[in-house]
Amino acid sequence: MMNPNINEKDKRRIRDIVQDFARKHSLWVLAYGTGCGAIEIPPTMTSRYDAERFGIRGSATPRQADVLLITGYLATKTLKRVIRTYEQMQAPKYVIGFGSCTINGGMYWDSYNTINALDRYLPVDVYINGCMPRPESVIQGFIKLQSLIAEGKADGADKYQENLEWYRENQKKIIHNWKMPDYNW
Amino acid sequence: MLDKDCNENKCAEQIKKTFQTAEVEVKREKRVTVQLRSDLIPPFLSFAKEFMEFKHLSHMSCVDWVEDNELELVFILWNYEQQVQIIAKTRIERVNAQFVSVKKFWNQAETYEREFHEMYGVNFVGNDRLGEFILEDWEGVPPMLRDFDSIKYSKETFYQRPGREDAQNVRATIAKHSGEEVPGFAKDYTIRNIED
Amino acid sequence: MREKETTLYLGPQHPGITGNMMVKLKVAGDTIVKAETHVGYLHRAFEKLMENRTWTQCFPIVCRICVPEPDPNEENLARAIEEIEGREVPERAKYIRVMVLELARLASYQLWMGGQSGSMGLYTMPQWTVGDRDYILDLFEELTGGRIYHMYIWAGGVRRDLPDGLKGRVLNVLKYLENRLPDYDKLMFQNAMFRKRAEGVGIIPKEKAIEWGVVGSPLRGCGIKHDVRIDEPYEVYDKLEFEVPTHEGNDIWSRAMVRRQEIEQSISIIRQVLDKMPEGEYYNKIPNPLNWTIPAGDAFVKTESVRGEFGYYVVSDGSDKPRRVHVRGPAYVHGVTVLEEILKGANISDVSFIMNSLGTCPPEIER
Amino acid sequence: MAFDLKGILTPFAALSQGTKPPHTVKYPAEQKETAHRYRGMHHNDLEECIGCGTCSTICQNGAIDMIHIDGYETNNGDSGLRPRVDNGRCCWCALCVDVCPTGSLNLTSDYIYVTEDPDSFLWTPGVDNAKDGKEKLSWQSSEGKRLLDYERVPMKELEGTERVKSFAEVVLGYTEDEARKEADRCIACGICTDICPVHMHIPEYINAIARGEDDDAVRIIYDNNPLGEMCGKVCTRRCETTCAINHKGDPVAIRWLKEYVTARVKNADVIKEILNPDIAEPNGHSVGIIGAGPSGLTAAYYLALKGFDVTIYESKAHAGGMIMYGIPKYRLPLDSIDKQVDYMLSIGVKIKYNTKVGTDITFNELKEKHEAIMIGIGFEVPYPIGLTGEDAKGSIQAVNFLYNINSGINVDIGDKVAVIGGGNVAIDAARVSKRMGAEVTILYRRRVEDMPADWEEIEGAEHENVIIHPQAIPLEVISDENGKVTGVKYANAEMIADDKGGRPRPKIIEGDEHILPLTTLIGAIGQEADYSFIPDDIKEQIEISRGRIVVDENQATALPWLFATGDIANRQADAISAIADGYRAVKSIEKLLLKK
Repeated sequence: MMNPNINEKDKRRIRDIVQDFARKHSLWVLAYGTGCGAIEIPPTMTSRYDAERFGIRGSATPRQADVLLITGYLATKTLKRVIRTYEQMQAPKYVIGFGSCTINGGMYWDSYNTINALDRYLPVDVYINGCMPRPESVIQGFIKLQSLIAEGKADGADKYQENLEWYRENQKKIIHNWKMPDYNW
Repeated sequence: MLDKDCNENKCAEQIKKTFQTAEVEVKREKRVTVQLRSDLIPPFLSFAKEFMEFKHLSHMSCVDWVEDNELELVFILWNYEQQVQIIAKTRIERVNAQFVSVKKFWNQAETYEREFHEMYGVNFVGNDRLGEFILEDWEGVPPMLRDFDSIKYSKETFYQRPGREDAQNVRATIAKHSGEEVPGFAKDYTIRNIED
Repeated sequence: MREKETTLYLGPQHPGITGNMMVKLKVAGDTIVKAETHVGYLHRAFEKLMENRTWTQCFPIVCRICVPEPDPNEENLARAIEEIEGREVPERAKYIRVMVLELARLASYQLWMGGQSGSMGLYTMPQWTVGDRDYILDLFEELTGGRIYHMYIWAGGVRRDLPDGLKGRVLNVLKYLENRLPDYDKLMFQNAMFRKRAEGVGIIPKEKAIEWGVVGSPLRGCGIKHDVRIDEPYEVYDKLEFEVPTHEGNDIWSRAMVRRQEIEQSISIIRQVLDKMPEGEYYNKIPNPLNWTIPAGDAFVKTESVRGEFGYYVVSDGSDKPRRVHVRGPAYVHGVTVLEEILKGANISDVSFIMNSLGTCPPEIER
Repeated sequence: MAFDLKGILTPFAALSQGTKPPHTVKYPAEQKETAHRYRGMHHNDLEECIGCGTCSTICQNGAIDMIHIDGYETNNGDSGLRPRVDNGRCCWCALCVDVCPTGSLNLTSDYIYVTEDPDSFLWTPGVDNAKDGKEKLSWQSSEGKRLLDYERVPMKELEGTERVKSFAEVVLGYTEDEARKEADRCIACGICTDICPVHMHIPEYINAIARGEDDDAVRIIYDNNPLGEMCGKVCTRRCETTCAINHKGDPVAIRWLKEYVTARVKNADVIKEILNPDIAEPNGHSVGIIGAGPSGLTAAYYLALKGFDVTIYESKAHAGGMIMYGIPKYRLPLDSIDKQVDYMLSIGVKIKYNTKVGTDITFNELKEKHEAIMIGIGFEVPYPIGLTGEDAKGSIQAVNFLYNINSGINVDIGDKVAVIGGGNVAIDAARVSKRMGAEVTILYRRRVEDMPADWEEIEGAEHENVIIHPQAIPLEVISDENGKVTGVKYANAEMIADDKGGRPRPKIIEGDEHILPLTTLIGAIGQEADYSFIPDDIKEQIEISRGRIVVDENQATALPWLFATGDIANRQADAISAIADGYRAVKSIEKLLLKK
């Protein structure tokens, strides 16, 4: 565990560990169905698969949410809203990409209106395989996210902050009419 | 008064009588297809709705016949009483496409017209809601026109994840192995993947 | 004194919105003066994509047009192709198709009950209905290999025969759902709160309904008895006995009651189908899918989905790819012009309630 | 609305649910088993897979790449490539599974894969789940109806009893509808082209037929085979043995389709009209070809197209070589050969008939006249059967017999014929004899499945009531006092395993000897070439090994101006290999003379 070569910056303090432990057990998911994968969210959240067992539950507004689910394809028009939504969320915040569409375009790889690779526009912490992912896969994705949080590796939001320019460049390539407030979180 | 008891044949008769230039065909039971001059569409729709009880606008469509340099507008009407479906078609110029709005007959036609304006570039005179509908900040050719290449656009605009460059073409691999030279004209008959 | 008008944007990120769309409201106080729907957040250009795909390749993608009830899409495309091509479908396949469509209808109503009650704050209902819907999805998984996207109905029949013992399991699930109906009634349909919020809200004028293009349960909720399954029976609906429930009232309540009764009808239809289903072939094989061409021609086919008449206009130019596939979902009309019309004068808090009752499904509007 | 007390109270009935156990699937502690046809991740049986790439073709997501995997090389019947699925594209529709011609690609019940790395979604089925993929197969093509058509459109033939009455062509040929339907079965993977000696563009011309573009199909065929119609009738069609569809069904009838599309062209003029050949200006170089067999004709055709002055020297009165004289007319009618040869003549090929090199013209004269010479004389001298008494009257050789029959010379064979041998020539001789009204028996040393003849030919003979007597070793030809054959003595044999691991050998069963009464005995155990026309000094400079002239991969002998093709240069002993030789020789000659 104690690696002498580790950077001072990377060293996790007890406070971080406690914080991350608490965070991983209270994941509030923004209720925003961006794509067809959203249809598996109700079964995941309701009685049959009951994701609340993991402290996962819905949240109505971005300000209160911790997790943004990109449930599949993102139309360019939605991408703009998603970016805005993500930027309104407060850190710590995480993004889960659902299924093929977020990875390499999925079925809509040749559509003129959907993006192909989500990680060019938003930092993604976890990807779930499937088209669409079953509730078990979705829960597995959350479990993965929880373990990344516990290890302090779910640092997508930090990456976004650090590489904001690169993200902006990619985003603006798709969104021509960029009229949004600056990122200030 | 016009015959209320119109099955598909009687419908066809009625249309022929009223619109003499129309090409009317009974395709099968309950199906009537009508080809009309574009300026006859509004009177036809009005006639069908008011006098033939085709109250329900099932659908409106637009088809790009790029090789004829024409767009085809399609109106699909349904008569709930007689249970007959009319597909009325007309062709309009593809360049600077223009047509008269039919929203005065059916309010929902407005939505179709907004869509065709955006996707095919058809200007519907009399519809004041034309403009951005589904797309946002779209520049260039209306995307549903057949000369717009979606694959090319997607490849140029959206990032393609690398890592698949080692893919090989089966036919080319075998030809290379055997030394076969497939002549150019034969290649039209080589079955290709969707991306090639 | 006239109240000051403000503009309120409802969505696209809003928990009450059915799907990813936005309604721009002009409100005075909390009364809506004018509503404008904004769609396009889920536009994937299916129709364009299909023009690049061969006929067989279109089947896996059409089901994505409507997530809650994908099967009418497959059914429509298959039937349109069959009509243009003149392909026969084996009798058994027709019965299987009806079973799939009715199961999808049930699953979709389960989801609707959750959504409709959820949109008024009754959160127990989705816990029950969405949970129970999963049993139908299990049946789908067994029959088609997928929970949500089935890719099961295709031109010439269906993809696989019924697995052994599925009939019994379908009947078990139907029995279970039937036994659950009284629970749903008590919690939702007889609930005073639901009645109070639903009655007299979201009224579609009966005399305007057909002209506005209202179809499906909203039309039947105006007391007008039209249903594609009886108007123009497809597959084997003409050989089955079922009622088309209607309800006078023109409001959310009557739409809900129509749907509630349709659940029972669907269960009865599936039972009849299982009873009458003949043995035999389930698929009339198409030629080599790699170079399968369809003769030039066009067809408009429609299916009764949960939201109403679901149409496909398919044009073939004789090649191996469609010239045009144009999808007409009921929400295309319900979710734009009709919604805009009936939101006038409604209360802000009723917007998502009304949207739910109309079956507004944005992916179907913009595709 | 009035106060609704009941409506307020009934919802409380929901409380009764509190007593029921939850139906929650407590994932991950418990995992619900997926349905038996669930569509999860792919698995590919790498050994069964032939890399035809049909999965990749049908994928509407462009998700499947064909890639090289170590340990799998391109060879006959296998492209050496294997599919890799981009799970960032895949939608698990399983079209790839239902279309897979070998059934190697299936889906498994595995579906969970969660990672933070978006670049890790390339999934090579059968490699990435090599360990347990096969046990987890879920959605399988074997369960449902496959998307491809596995049954061949049957070829109509004359009835066996009808056939033996005349020399009419046995195979009736596909009608247009049948041909379209049969051609439509092809998945155009191209795997068949590798084994074809000529490497014809098979998927392309089949697809052209499927689309109704028959003229284009003819053009594609003539691109590297000017004897397409002949091949359509008599080719040994190794392509069909490697056809991808052959793994689970009947191979595409490549040969009959070629026959259909070439035979429908009425005459040489129409061929010329369709092909509209681009004949180069004369380049001043002259080439001499000895033998108008398949290889000679092929070389002559392409050389003439390229502007060479080509002359073929043919010892007989007709062009075609073995295909003219060796193949019976019920398989390859005379007018079919004439049509193909006439077309060649029309584009400038010259043929000198009845001109035997060595007798009518010397080899050295030829060498003076031409800058390059190609020999394609074939094997025409039959091997003796090697039995005592084989010089008897009525003991004849199959090639001579077929030659005479095809030349219209009457041969009296009587009513009881035995043919010795098991190759195509033997079967041809037998079936011809049958048509002449004789009762025919084939005596073959080994089992029927060991016979080198095509199974279709063997079957055809059986349908025509030719008696095939396998494991029969002839011992002696018996003749009467006039030296006329009266019978053949043979012994039955049993098959014994070969110690060295070779194929089983026949061993005579002692005492099991019989005499078959005969009027004619036909020997068909093989042929060789006659090289006597080649001057000794040239013979010394080239190498002749085991009856064949040794050539390199360009058909060149040790002498730069001398080329050899066909049976005398390859061991395949079929027309299509000869055509391939001729085609290759053209390139070498072009290189030699035009310094290209």
